[in-house]
Amino acid sequence: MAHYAELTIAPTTWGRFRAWPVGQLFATSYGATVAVLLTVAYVCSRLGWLPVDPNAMDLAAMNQTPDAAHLLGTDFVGRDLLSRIMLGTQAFFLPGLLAIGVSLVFGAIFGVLVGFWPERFATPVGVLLQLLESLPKLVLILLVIALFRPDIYIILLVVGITNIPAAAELLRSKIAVLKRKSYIEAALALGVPTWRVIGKHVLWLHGRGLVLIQATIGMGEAILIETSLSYLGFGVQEPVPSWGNMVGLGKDYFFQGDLWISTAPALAILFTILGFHLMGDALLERLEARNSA
Amino acid sequence: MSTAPATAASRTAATGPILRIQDLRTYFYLPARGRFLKAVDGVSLDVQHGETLAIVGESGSGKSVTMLSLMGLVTAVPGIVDGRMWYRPAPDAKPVDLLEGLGRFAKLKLGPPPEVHKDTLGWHKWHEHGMSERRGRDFAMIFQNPRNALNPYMTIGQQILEAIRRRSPELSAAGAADEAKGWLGKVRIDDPGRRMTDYAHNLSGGMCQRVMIAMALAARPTVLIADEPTTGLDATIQSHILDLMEEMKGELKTTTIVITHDMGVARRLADRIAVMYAGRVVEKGPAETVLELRREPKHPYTTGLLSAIPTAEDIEQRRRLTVIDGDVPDLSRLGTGCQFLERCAVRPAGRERFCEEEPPLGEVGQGQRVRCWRHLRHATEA
Amino acid sequence: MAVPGGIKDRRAVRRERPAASPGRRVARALVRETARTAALLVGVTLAMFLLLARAPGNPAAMYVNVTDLTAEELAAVNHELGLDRSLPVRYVVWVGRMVRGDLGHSLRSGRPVTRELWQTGWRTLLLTGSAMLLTLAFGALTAYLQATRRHPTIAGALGTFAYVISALPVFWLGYLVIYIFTTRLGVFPLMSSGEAATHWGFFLLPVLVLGLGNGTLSEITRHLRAHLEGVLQEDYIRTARAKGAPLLRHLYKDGFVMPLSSVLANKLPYVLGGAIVVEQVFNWAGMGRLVWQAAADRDYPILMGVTLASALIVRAGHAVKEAAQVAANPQLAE
Amino acid sequence: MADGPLLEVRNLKTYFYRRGRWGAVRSHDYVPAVDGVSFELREGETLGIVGESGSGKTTLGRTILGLTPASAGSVRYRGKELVGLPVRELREVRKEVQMIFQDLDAALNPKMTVGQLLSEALTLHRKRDKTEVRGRSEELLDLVKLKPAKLAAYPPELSGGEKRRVSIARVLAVEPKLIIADEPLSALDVSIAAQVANLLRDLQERLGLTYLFISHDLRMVELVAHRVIVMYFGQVVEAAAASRLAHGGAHPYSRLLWSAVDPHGGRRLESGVRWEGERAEAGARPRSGCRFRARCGIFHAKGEPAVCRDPETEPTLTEQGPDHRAACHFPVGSGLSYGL
Repeated sequence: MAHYAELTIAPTTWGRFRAWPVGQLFATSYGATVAVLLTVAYVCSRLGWLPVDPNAMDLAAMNQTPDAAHLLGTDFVGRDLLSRIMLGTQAFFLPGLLAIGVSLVFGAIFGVLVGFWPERFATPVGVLLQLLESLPKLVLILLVIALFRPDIYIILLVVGITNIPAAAELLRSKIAVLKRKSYIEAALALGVPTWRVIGKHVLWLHGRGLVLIQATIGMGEAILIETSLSYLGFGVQEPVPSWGNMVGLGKDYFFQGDLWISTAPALAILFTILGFHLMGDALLERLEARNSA
Repeated sequence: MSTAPATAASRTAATGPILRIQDLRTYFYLPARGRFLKAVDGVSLDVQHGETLAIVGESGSGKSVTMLSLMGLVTAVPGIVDGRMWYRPAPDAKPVDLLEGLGRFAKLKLGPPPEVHKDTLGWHKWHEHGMSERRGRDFAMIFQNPRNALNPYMTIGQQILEAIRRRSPELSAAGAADEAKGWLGKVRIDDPGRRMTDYAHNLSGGMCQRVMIAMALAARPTVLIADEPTTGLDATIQSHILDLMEEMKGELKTTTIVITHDMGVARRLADRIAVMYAGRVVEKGPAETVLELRREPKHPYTTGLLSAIPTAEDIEQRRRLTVIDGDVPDLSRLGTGCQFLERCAVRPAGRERFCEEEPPLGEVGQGQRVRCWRHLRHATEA
Repeated sequence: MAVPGGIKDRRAVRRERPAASPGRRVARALVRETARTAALLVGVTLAMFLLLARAPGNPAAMYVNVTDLTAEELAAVNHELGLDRSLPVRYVVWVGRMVRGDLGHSLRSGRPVTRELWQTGWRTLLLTGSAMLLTLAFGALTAYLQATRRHPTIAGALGTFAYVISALPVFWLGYLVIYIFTTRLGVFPLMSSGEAATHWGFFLLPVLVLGLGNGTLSEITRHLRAHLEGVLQEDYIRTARAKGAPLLRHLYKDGFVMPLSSVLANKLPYVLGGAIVVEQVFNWAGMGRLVWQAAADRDYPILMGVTLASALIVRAGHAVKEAAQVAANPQLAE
Repeated sequence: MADGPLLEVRNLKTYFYRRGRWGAVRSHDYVPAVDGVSFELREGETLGIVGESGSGKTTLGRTILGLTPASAGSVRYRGKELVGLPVRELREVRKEVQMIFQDLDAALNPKMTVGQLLSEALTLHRKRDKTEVRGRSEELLDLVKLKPAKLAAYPPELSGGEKRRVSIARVLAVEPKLIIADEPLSALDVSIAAQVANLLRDLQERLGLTYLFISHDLRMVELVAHRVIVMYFGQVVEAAAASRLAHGGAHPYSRLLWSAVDPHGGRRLESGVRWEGERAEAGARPRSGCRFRARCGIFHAKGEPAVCRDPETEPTLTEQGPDHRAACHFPVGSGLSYGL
């Protein structure tokens, strides 16, 4: 028996925010906390504020499950897992932002070109974008790794480039919606110069939401790719910690029953990517709800 | 809950109305504003056999939601919260309440602030079970912008055959196809054979609407509901569609409910007219009395709607239209009292204070009812 | 009225020719798709060639193990392979040889690349294909339950499961599944032994892990649900309900065939990428492990071969999508 | 500048060419949306443009404003040729020529408040400080009978009528002389549409505006317009005073249009004139000679005379009476037709 009652007081802007469906509310706030925690962990690791020296081997406390001294336990040579996990964020944080930046900038350029002047740019840009999408990311990356043995920045730059089509499509479909509602034509007819229509009306007013969506999805993917590569032994090499190679190292112990060494970094991956997926999907839902309304 | 006891149904003559809607209420909850949108707030209507009732009203008057509630197609939450719908399949049959059992799933407390307890899922399962049988057999519907209302992925023929098969499954494939072509011919579509294999995007707006009409009538419904059938079509096409509906009315004598905002359409098709405003019926009666501009008694809103259509003299002298002031009512902020008060130009002299209280839909002449204190004694409800 | 009225009538006029049967429309779409695939493959090979040309080390390494060759032998090999001629000519020769099926020989095993691909390729296709089907099936079921709101509890549970499992790292998920099924339940033999490769269960686990854990499940479910909810609000669905017609018959083309086919085309590359990781976890002798090995040993011919094969698989996904969408939607290939 | 007409359109053509596979223009495959339209518009006058969907009336409006490129012909505003004007100069003209769009949400970006929408329009051509913008915005809202409190509202919160009033206020902010209104009333309810129609006439009298009023709703056009031109498939078939057409125009298409409308009198389709509108509409659309012949009763009744079909003798607008011209070889009421 669902219960509906009218409120006597009109809801404030907080009310308007609270009016979001519960699912989206939880998803966005959880995603935001994950993003904050990740940034804090990254900044701390950059500044060296880690609970324990990540490379110090405490041979007395090998394979320990979480306890007072080591909040997330230790690995098979006694190194503190929590510190290594915080250090592991360096493997994908900045490269991830780089990848997102690349996909946003070029995505915006191609999105505006195809969105505003489809007759001229649709085919040439279309072919280029389809080319970028015609290969699985991991295969392309393995190819680049084999040829150039690049560091993680170049690898995630490649990931950023392959995300350009997705970002361009997100913006192009948004422009198509704005055209169908003839916002753009009305602004031009009023006399607003074309560059300001693109800059303010389209990119600033309507593009902001897309940036956040592309960032959350992009960061989620960057983590997935970096950890997979490190697990395969191509990304960050031992002893430098990456969540991927930490899980890989714990493999043998996993099957002897010491699950914790692999599971701690795996859970870190789980909760982080989960945060980005939930927030990205919730924001996408908000975007689509307003488009159709 | 309305106090209409079950006996009210038996009190009416043996051959009562084919459909009697009593005190229907359909609410939608708006979480952003924390209020109910009272789309239908106590509507009572009845339709006699073979009659065409036109429901006239502007957007937000609740006319479409009333019909969607009748068909059980209301998807918003909480949806139907109160009311009864007595449906009599044949003139002498015993009326059946389509909303029977609503009490078990929905409790409505009217007092300000209104409160609703509803088991939406339970009601949906219970109501859907009953209505899915009647849709396409007892009731059929025609919609606005016909090109979108036809399935773009299925050919015209498949869609009409579906309606025919649902009504008479025993027909052979050839038999059904012939009947489908027959109906296409009846609605004046050229070369029915070839049109069967066409899709909705191959046809013009007018032709799509003819297919819709053929599809609805092919199910031989007892009640045909047309929701703004000609809105959005060009004037000439609109006129052709209205001719066709008049012809079908004469030929098949199907009971029809037409929903429109255009008094012209009501004039062409309706035997009786109900005018709706802010989720309730403000006037209902025979078409002639309702449509006659200078004939009193009449609800000020109906007068306003009629006077919004310019006459030849208005055009001659380029006179300004006599206009209903104010804006369309916000259904989530409806106050008590007469809903038309702030737009009413003919405040009943000496009876203003009555307008603080909502007037009932009182009888003012043979079969005509008006919801305005100018014509009703305050105390009793006729 | 965005498009001037003329268009609608021109379409009616052009309809004099009888509407092409679905079969012919699909054929036309497939021809167009192969042409586009050919054009894209030229693009892919060109990109690979340029990458290769800029790569450190000697291009001859493409064909022969250069480490133990003297200068003259190297010059002779270069001449024989035509590596000393201008870039465009070398590209044409290279592609010419490729078209005839000669992708060179694997530096590690010496066997021709085409045979290597042939032996491992079908396993990866099998794994990726069934995993993709599993993902689409799960997504479609969950989306349908969520969109129609009939069984909110099951829909909620499946939705949460989708989010959690697609956030989990697939390699750790592999460990967990192996650990549970082998050491704990002893159902499947430990995959290290050879004969395990034939045991049917040995195939089921990787498909399950890749199908659910490839990281796209939550996004696919959300996309399908949002699309389905949009379709459920379409006018013609309301007409179908008013007609009392079975909803699924009106819903399945626009609600399922169209989105599922476009998801197949967009997400196949991700699943193929995930296959590389899963094959590594399960020691599954597919193209994924082959390319992993090749990347480690810088085995260029194999890398080129696998890249081409992946591009073909991805384009095959697009071809399936075009065919399905043209067959379903009469307006598409008018 | 009251002597010459404010706007002069001479033989304007706008063709939409379908593009081939690689974007090349296929000159034989085109849609003649506007096919040779000429008319004049004096300052302070309202010219109604009437026609069914597909008659090219909206495209005509967009072509005059330069939103859609014209293929041939000329559009002179105050004697200045607009066709082919570079964008910078076109923006200068846009200060005086504005457009109201059919879609209520068109000019109202949902992310900006009404206040921001008005201030953007106000500061478009002239720098103004905050107080002047605030004051002028409130004046504009008052002009369109909206309360100043609406400045803080976002467009999605407004009702249909309020949205239309805000879009009119936004257009007035640039102090235009000529407003092209494309179906301004069709998205509104009857009572609100009547209010906005009266508002448009008040503004015309108060600000000396000139309107190009495009609509398929003949009743509203008759009320607002001084003169009306009837368009069919890209061409003007009749031009006359609104009241003259209300009593039945000379061109058979005008008569068909007005007879289909059902004002008070319930004047149904004139009996005996069963236009086979449906079949002709989907069938061939002639591109030469009289465009209307496929649906014209007189043409069929007179045994399809060659003069209507022959491209050379295409009917042109000929005088039928004082300020009344029609493009038909057998104009109704001239005794030539069989007296409809």
